[in-house]
Order: sequence, then C-alpha cells, then structure tokens
Amino acid sequence: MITYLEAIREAQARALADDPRVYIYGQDVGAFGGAFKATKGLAKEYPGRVIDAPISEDAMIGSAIGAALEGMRPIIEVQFADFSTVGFNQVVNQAATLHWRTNIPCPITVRLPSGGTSGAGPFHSQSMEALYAHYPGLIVMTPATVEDAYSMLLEAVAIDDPVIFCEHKYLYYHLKADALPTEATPTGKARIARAGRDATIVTYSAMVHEAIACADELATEGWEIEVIDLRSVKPLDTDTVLASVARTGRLLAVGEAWPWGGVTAEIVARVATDGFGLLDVPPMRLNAKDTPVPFHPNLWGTHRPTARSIAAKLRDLLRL
Amino acid sequence: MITYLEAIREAQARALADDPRVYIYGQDVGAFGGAFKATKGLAKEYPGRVIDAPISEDAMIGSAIGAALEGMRPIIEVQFADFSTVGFNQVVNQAATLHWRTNIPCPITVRLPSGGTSGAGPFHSQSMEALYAHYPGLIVMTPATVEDAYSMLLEAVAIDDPVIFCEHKYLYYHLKADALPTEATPTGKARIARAGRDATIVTYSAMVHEAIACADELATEGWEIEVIDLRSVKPLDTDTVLASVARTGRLLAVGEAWPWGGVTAEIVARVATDGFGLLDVPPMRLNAKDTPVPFHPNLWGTHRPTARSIAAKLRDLLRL
Amino acid sequence: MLPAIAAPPQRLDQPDPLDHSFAQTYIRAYRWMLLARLTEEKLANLYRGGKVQGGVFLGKGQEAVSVAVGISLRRGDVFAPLIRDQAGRFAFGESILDCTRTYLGSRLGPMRGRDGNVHRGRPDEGMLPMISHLGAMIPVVAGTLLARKFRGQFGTVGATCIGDGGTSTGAFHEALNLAAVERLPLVVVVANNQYAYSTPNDRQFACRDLVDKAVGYGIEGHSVDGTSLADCLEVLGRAVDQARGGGGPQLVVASLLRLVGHGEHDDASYIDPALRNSSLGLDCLTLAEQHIVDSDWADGAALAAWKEDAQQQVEEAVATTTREPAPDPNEEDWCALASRHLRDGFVTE
Amino acid sequence: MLPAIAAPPQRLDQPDPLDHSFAQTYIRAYRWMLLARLTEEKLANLYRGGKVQGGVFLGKGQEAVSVAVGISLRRGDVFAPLIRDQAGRFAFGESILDCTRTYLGSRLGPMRGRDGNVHRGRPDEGMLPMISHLGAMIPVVAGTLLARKFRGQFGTVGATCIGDGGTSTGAFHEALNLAAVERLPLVVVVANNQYAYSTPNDRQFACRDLVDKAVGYGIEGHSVDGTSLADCLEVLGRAVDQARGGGGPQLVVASLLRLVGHGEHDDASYIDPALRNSSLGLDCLTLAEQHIVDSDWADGAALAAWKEDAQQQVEEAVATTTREPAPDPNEEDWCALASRHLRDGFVTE
Ligand SMILES: Cc1ncc(C[n+]2csc(CCOP(=O)(O)OP(=O)(O)O)c2C)c(N)n1
Ligand SMILES: Cc1ncc(C[n+]2csc(CCOP(=O)(O)OP(=O)(O)O)c2C)c(N)n1
Ligand SMILES: [Mg+2]
Ligand SMILES: [Mg+2]
Repeated sequence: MITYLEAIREAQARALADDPRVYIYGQDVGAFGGAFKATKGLAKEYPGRVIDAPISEDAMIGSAIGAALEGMRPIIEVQFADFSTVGFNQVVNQAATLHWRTNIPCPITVRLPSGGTSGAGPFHSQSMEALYAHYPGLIVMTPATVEDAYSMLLEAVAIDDPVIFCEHKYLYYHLKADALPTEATPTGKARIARAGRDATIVTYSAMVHEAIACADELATEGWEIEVIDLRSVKPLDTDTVLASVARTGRLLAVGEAWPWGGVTAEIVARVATDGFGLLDVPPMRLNAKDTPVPFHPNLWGTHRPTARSIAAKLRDLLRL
Repeated sequence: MITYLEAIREAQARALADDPRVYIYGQDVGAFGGAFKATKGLAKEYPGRVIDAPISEDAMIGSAIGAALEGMRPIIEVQFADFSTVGFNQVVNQAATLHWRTNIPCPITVRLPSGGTSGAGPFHSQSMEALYAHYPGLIVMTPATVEDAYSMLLEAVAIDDPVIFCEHKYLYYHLKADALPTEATPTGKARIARAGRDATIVTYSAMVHEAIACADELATEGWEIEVIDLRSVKPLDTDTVLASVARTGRLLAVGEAWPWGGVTAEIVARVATDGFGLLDVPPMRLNAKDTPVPFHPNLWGTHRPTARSIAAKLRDLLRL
Repeated sequence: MLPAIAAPPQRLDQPDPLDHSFAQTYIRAYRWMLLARLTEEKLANLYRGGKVQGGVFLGKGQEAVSVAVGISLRRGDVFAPLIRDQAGRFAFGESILDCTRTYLGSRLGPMRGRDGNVHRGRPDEGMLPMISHLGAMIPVVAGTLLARKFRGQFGTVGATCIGDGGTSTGAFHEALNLAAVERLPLVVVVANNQYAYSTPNDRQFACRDLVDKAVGYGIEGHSVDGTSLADCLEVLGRAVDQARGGGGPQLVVASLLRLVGHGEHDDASYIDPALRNSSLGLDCLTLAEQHIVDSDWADGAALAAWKEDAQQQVEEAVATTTREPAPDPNEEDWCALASRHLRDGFVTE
Repeated sequence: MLPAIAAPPQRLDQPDPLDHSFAQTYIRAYRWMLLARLTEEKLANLYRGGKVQGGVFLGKGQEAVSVAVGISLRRGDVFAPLIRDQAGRFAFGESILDCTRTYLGSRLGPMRGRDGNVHRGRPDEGMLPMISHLGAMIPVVAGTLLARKFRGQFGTVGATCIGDGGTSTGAFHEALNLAAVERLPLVVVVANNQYAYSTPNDRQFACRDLVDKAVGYGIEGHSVDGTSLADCLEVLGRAVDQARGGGGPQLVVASLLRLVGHGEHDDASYIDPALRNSSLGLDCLTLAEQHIVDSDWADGAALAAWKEDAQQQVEEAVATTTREPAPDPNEEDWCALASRHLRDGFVTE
C-alpha cells in the first residue's frame, strides 16, 4: 500500500533519478525530509539536489525561474499553500508571463500543500487554485488520487510551463493505493470517478472523495450519481463535463474553496454557456462558507462541504 | 466639468476634512501629489496626513492594518494595481481575517489604479478584482462613473471593513461629469446604466462605457440593450441582475479581466443557478484574452473587449 | 553645575543585593517564566493525550527573553508575540485562561474557536493576534505606532518577536525599514535559537551576527544572552526605554537554543549535540532559579511554594476550561464582515 | 619565493598614460555612454513627437555606472538591467535595433510588441527582461547562478541594477540573503540617484549609507562615485572580479543624481537645487569626455568623429525601425503557454 504522500515522494525520487535537470528547493526539504516528509531520504539519495531554502518564498520562486532559464527543472516546495501569497508575485508576474513575453519556456513546478485538515486554522488550510487559474500562463493541477499524485507530478516536471501543483494535505495519509500507476491519463483530461446517470457532480481534489461517499450513500436510495474528477482546473476539461451533463441533465459543482468565483463558478458558467440545452434543471454549486477557514474542528466540519452536505444539496437537485 | 480622477482627489480631500482619523499613505502621494495626481495639493492642505511611503507594499498595507487597530481610517494608494501582488498577503490574510478572528474591525481602504490603457503593458494594466473578491472579509468596489468614484470612495473610507477600491486608469481623464454628486447609491446596489428590453449586459468599471457604446450602436438597428453597472463586485447585487434578465431573457457578462474565473463566471453562474428559468437562450461571456496584457496598442486593442467585440457577441446572442 | 561623578554602571547580572527593586523584578519575571514552563508542560501532556486542538508550539529555553519583553512593556504599549512567547504573554497581562481556552477548544476563548492556540490575542488590549506568515506582524505593530505618531501621542512602545528564520522574510525587511524612516518606537526581538524548524543558521543567513543588520536600517542593535534572565531584563529594559525615549526602532538579538522540538510532533533530532552541550543549551529557567538561590533572594521553601502556586494555577485553568462548551457551528453567524449589511447575500452552500 | 615588492596601487582616475588597455577600456566605455545618451535623446524627441509607444524612462547621469557593469561582464555572464541601463545594455552586447524596435513598436523587436521598452531582453543571450515589480529580478538572476552552482559550473557572474527606492522591497532583501547563503557570484548595483520618483532618500531609508546593508547580509560592499567613469570602471571591475573569483555576492552603491525626470512625462521639479549644484549633479558623460581630453587620449577631431558615428547609428536604427511593420493582432496566436496542447480550449472572447 502506498499513500498519496508517498506517491508524491516517489514521483520526486523518480524525477530526480531520471532527469539531471531536476532539483528540489524548499524550507526543510533537505536532511529533514520536509514538514510533511514528502522529500524523506531524497537529500541523501541525491546529494546536492534537495536543498533547504531560507524562509523567503519570493526569492525561492524567483530563483527557480532563473534556474529554469538555465535549463533546470526546479521543484519548489512551499511549506503550506497559504504561504504562497508571499511568493505570489514571482509566480503570476514573472513565471506566468515569461514564455509569452520572450518565447523562452519557464518549466518550474510549485508544490502547494493545500486544503483543510482538522485544527489547522485560517492560515494552514487554504485552497488557492482559483487564484492561480485566473492568471494566463499557468497550469494548475489538483490531483485527487494516489495515482494522479504520482503521475501528474511527474508530468508537471516534464511540462515546459510553470505548474502549480495543489496537493491536498487531507489526502496525504488518508488515501492509499495498492501500487504506483504504470500508465497515466494526460493532463487536461478529466476522469469519471464514478459513473452514473441521474446527476453529475463535478469536483476535484479532496472533494472527489466526499462526492463519491455521497454518491455511495445515494446509491442505497437507488440514485446513480456520476462524479467527475477534474484532475487539473486549468486546463479545465469542459468536454468531459458537458458529455456527462448531456447524459444526466443535472449538474452540481462542488469545491472546497470560497464561494465567490473559483472553480465552481467557472464550471457552472461553462455549462450554462456551452451546454445550456443539456440541463434539465438549474445547475447548483456547493462551496465552503464565505469566512476564513475556522480552526476548531466543530466549525471546520461545517465550513467545508462534506459527503453529507453534498448529499443534501444533491437531493434538492434531484427533487427538481 | 470634473474628471473621474479629480473626483477621487475630491473624495480624499473631503474625507481628510471631515474625519481626523483619515490619512493617506503611498509612494509619492505627498508633495508630489501621486503618480496620477490623485492626491494633488492634499499634503499641503492637510499637513502630516498625506505621507510618502517607501517602496514597500507589504509594509504599507501592514502598517495601515495596525493604524486601523488604533482607530485610524487609512487610505493606501498602491501606485498601480499590479504592484499589489507584493502586498497581497497583508490584504488577504491579515486585513481580511482580522474582524472574523477578533471581532475588531479593520477599516482600511486600498486604492488600486487598475485596468488597461494603451501602451501600458503586462505590469501596469491588470484588473485584480476577482482575486480579492474570492477572499472572505473584503469589499471590492469597481466604480464606473465620476459620481461613483467620488461617493464610493467616501463610502469606502466610512465602511468598517477593508475595501479594495479598483479605480480605472482609462477613466481617469476620459470620463467627465458636470459636478460632484450630492446623493449616492449605497454600496451593494447595482445600477441600470442604460435601460433596455432585448438583452442584458452585466459589467463594471471601464467596460460599462464600452457596453453603453455598443448598446448605442445596436439601438440604431432597433435593439434595446440594458446595461447593468455592478458598481461593486463584492458584494455583487444578484437581485438587480436577475430582475433585468427576467425582463430581457438574454444575458451577456462582460469583463476586462482574464477569462478563467472572474466576475463574468460568477455572474453567469449566479444567473444559471438562481435565474435559470429567466433565460430564453444560453447566457454568454466576454473577457480579455488568456494572455498577459500586451504592450503594443494594436495588440492591446484586440486583447480586451471593446464596444465592437461586445456588439459582435451581442449580435450572436440576439440571433439565438 | 557639574554633573556628579557617577559610580561605574553595575552590570545587572551582578546586582547590588540590596537593590530590592531589581530583585523584585527578577523574581516576578522568574515566576512568569515558571508559570509559562509549567503551562506548556501541561499542554504537551494534554497534546500527547489527544486533548489539544491543532498544533502545540512551545517556548522551552526561550522564556527569559520572552518574559523580558513582556515585563518591559506597560499598559498602553503594543505587543505582538510569536509562537514561543507564553512567558512574555503572561508578563504583558494575558490570563492563563485565554491560553488554555484556546488550546482546549473552549468557545469562551478570545478567538471563539475561529482561530487557535498561538494565534490568540486581544487587539483592544494591545496584544495582537499573530497570523502564521512569518514577519507579517512587524508592519502591523509599526502601523499602530505610526497612528500614534500621527496623533502626536508619544511615550508608548510596540514590541514584537521573531525567529532567526523569520529574518529572511521580505516582510521583516520592509517593516524595519519603514519603522526606521518614521523613527517609530518599535522593538523587534529576534530569538536566535539557531534553527528554523530543522534549518540551521548557516542555511538561513550568512552575516556574522544577526545584529549586524541593524546598521543597514540605521537603527540601534543589541545583543543579549538569552539564557541569562538578568541580561535579558537589562538589555530589553534598555531597548524598550530607548524606543520609548525617542531613540527609534531597536533590534534585539538573543542567542539561545530551543530546548524542545519545533512543535510537539517534532523530536528535534536534527539539533547539533555540540550546540546542546554548549552554553547556548543551558536552561534559562534553571539558571534563573540558581541565581535567586545564590543571591539569597529566596530559600528552598519559597521556591517550592512558587512552583506549587504556579502548578495550581495551571491545574485550575485546565479544569475550568475542560468544563466549558466547545464552539457550536449552529451559533456561528458565518459572516466575515463587520458591516453585516454588506455581506454578499448569494449563498452557494 | 618572496612576492616581488609591488608599486603602490595606482588609482584609476590617475592612470598611467601609457596604460593603453585602461585607456582603451575607458574610451570604449565612453563611446557606449555616448551612444546611450544620443539614443535616449532621440527617444525623448520621438516621445515628444508622439512617436513612442508607452513610457520613456531614461538614464541620463547614470551612464557611467551602468556602462561599467556592462563592460565588466563577459559573454556567458547574466545581466538584468533596469530602467536606466541603456549604456550597460549596449556594453553587454545589446543591438541598438533591439532598443529602437521596442520603443517604436516594430514587430521585429525582441518582445514582438508583447512587452515594451525597458522590459526588453534576450534571456537566451544572458540579458533578462525585467518585470516592473522592483526587486523582482534579483532572485531570478540569483537562480541562474544557483543553477550553475548545482551543475558545478564556475567562473561566470550575474549582475543586476536597482535604485535606492528598490532597496526597500522585500524582494531585494530575500534575494540578497539567499545569494549570500549560497555564496553566489551575484553583483547587485544600487544606483543611488537620491530619489525614487519624487521620494527623497530620507523618506526611503534611514541608514547612513546604503552600503551599510552589506554587512547585514554578510557580503562585500563597495561604494563608488557614479559621476566618475574611472571610479565606476575600477570598482565595478573589482566587484565583478571578486564575484567571479568565488568571493560571493557583492553590493555596489553608486552615488549620483538622475539628470532627467523619472520618465519623460516628469519635469523633476522636486529635485533639491542644492543637490543639482553639488558634485552629485555633475554629468558623468561630460566629465568622461573631459578626462579623455585631459589625458590626451583623443583630440577634438576624434571626439567629434565618435559623436558623429554614434549619431549616425541612432539615425540609421530609427530610420530602419520606422519602415518596419507594427504587430498584427491577427497574427498573434494568443497563447500564453509553451505547451500549446495544454491551453484551456474554452473561449469566452
Ligand atoms: C512566510 C512563511 N513561510 C513559512 C512558514 C512555515 N514555518 C512556520 S515556523 C517556521 C520556522 C521558523 O523558524 P524561526 O523563525 O527561526 O522561529 P523558531 O521556530 O525557531 O522559533 C516555518 C518555516 C511560515 N510560517 N511563514
Ligand atoms: C513593487 C513596486 N512598487 C512600485 C513601483 C512603481 N515605481 C516604478 S519606478 C519607482 C521609483 C523607483 O525609484 P528607484 O528605485 O530609486 O529607481 P530610480 O527611478 O530612481 O532609478 C516606483 C515607485 C514598482 N515599479 N514596483
Ligand atoms: Mg529559530
Ligand atoms: Mg532612485
């Protein structure tokens, strides 16, 4: 059995083994193996290529861009996604514009340990995919499975553009698979995580599992719910979403991030503009509440969508 | 005649005159009067209250939060909205969370000279409203008229929450009114900028004027297009939008920002979920292209929506 | 008139035994340190027992410098503590219940379950609640002082603590520079505990001594032995006085070692044994106790009584807190704005 | 063997008249400065005539320090110029057409109309294209050097320029610190022209001298008279050599005054006349010309010929550029990604 976190470690090990241009840079990623142990043992296995950075997210990411210009393939670990706000400028204004301005690629991978866990509070829980997806010039990955954590991270390193890799901390230890994948779905293709015909839930990252749990529950009542795992939110696979809605006629978009804007707005807007006729009933959205992510587990459990709140929403949708 | 820019200056003069808690802090805002002259003469009129800051957006905004805790009402001028990326963390993690965490308000106003002008290029043209609107705890204003530039800025200073004030640089000199307003529409209420019955354009900031020009053009062909000026994108006045779509049955959301996410996605998603039955035909969106804002005027003119590209889109919508 | 010829200034770690005010301050500081140590030991136990919400980050070994900050401040001053500042918090006036309530998830805590543990504060009482982003509190403290300067209000001080690692942040730099330009009464205390999480100083900065940064901002720099309470009281007292007197920002760098893991989940196995065994690895609390005994300021019975008293405060606070209700999501209004009428009414929950 | 007893080192502004290599370097530098000055004068004229796209930010008064950076670098080094570095760009190898094509909006320019003017660069030739956010280029240059260090590639240098105002950014701090920790061969040149736009130094920083920041990073600091080409060549030469030789990052602070507005829209009326009339206000180009004459390195005829040659280059470049086509939006592919197959296919235009 291999966890989502181990898959991330293994992908990095393989990237380091296969490609001499790869190095990993981030706070405590060296001998210590990273705050989450996503680089455990790698500094020893690949001496001089897994390096502790000072607490300087702007300079960390800026330096990765420079190294990419020299032909390297840096992987930057930000200790928590939330701290990427202080490296934000280098990502959105430097990395994201470089190729468009100069025709020279900027192949950096920025790993963002993302999303909520119990007791983590407002500054160690954020889901920032929508911020990065808004900017031109970035690829934003949001793997929901052990297999994707592995193969998408390898692909992120191989892609010639800056990739924001939103790995979900809740899945780090909770999610296990039998083995690492030998094949991979290409980036930009969504996945039907569970087939169904009565309604479509479109979601990504940790919420895929809440959606599946909800679908399992509703299955006991005879409903067949399709769950689409977007895998990457930019590019966003509109075709797979539309094809599913064409089958089910009902759409619920679910995201762990805040309600204004974000992935759920983009999905619903795309389906409404390009798949209006496919919808039998109005589409729905379910997001976190519009407050910072609360610290206390009681509040946190209510703040973000869960299998239960998804099911409640879905029942409304099916009732229409 | 008073310009949009002068209205901003006048609002600040009045805020300084009326409220001793107000001060203005930003690069070159003092004796020089600001890069755009939005604080012209104010340092002299209000000695010690209009102060030059070092080139330190993070510290500028952080310091405003501290001053707000002391009961002040700081206005921070960021020289160009684009540079707010380097003060981003203080806005979204400190200012936006403070009241929710502590019950103590954080009344700061951050002025962001926003949007594209000819020849300004990728780093002096950005429209960042969607980034800020995504975060809980912020008010995001996007005035489109001289009157709103004045009255909304005064309201921004009065509001007990952090306000991101997106003033559009293209309107600074282009837009003129006869006089300053004596009454104001409250924040959170959209405005019907032009009444119509055949279709609704929902937009904000500089695009309001492109939309009106487009509506004027289509009027010559007999179409009556309603244009809604959102005024603030958070809160976003869904009711006014829905009421308009109820009348017209057709929706086009227009924004100068990039296509993924943003205000147009949020508008279309809201209407699709809550006003599905009001739509006679699928809604549409029109945004800038998904690249950095180009420098050369030829490219810039094609990158962002214009009266012409809006009209083309609208003709498609009316043809359905 | 000629000034009287003064005696050479006495170093505070060799104080005049008759200087009761110094002894009293020292003892008061020691007792806050002791209370902080015992509180944190209790929290560590509760954490191991699964009773604590969120993470636990402790200040063992850093109590002397922390308490010296808190004790040098007055009512009306501003303090933004960081993660290892339980002693300073107590000295500045935080109640032990504020602490236990946050860790144990009582809804009666100052953050009402919305934020946790080291993030607690009471801005209306001058204690700012930290956000996690290192360096980010410094400009906020500077801003409180800027506001006072604008109002012509002098004589108060703002202090904040940060680690060696936090000095690498852009926020640290921008805020110190801004404070220097405005000559604000800001005291920034760097607890140089030789590591930032697992990262040793030689991977964090390359200057000979962090205090060398002061000259680059044009501000006063102070070095202090963080294991010596007397040194901490003297140097912090001086730095705070200078700031209060109009001397502008003060950078204080304390040398010490953290005697626990980064958080309670961490065994700190990366810490160099040579450092542990060096004078940096001495326990400031033990040294302070020894100093009290050596100075004959208290006997064994008094020491035992103080410990007993502190332990009792801790137990009582925990017992009280344990009986308190947890936050109830149904009673939350889930509105991030102070202006409730401006909340965006559209709901996608 | 004992080292030979050396003659006392000569100051370069009193060079041995027989030192042809120095004279040649000086003259080469002077001629780049001259070309830069004339190019910029032309751009200013074109701007006033409404022929330039976007803003025009000029380096008048800063040519000496800028050219000294460019001339001290070699092929294979990295250079990230800022807004006042036309002279350094030329010396580093930029063609005058790259310049005119960007300002005049030719689609044949290196940025193809996508970005403009001071933002141009050719990263594949070691010239990085600046983004506007001040300080943001420093970590990028550091990163190119970090990559070389990882690959065991030594002997090259990265240099970048910034203003007095730019030193207040968090980016400046983080990048210098990172470079110091990694001991990268980075040369950061601060052109202290006394103002950031309208903001004078005393509203920007409070240290006695910006070079005092070096010690806080544990790096070498150098001061240089930015009005003296000889001083600039000597100090920049030394700083670049030291970086190249493994001496780690170098901070060079040049004192001077900008002799034009912040941009061509600005009349710089805020500049203190006392500064203008001080030695800081001297024109480095005039001084350099004088120095050449005084040193008998060239006569009036030669000087006139150089000027003539430079003017002709400028006119030719402008004439060529003016005949070139502007970017055509219909030929743009409007894709920000290098991996075109990964573009988000959904179109809302
Ligand atoms: C901007 C930012 N980046 C990363 C982190 C994650 N982080 C939390 S504590 C820590 C180490 C802090 O070290 P130091 O400043 O020396 O303080 P110490 O823990 O030693 O007291 C890190 C990297 C953070 N809180 N903020
Ligand atoms: C982060 C950031 N904030 C603000 C600006 C706007 N800005 C452009 S140039 C300038 C002044 C720069 O002064 P200085 O660094 O001294 O360089 P100089 O113009 O004097 O050469 C400012 C504030 C910017 N480019 N980047
Ligand atoms: Mg530390
Ligand atoms: Mg300057």
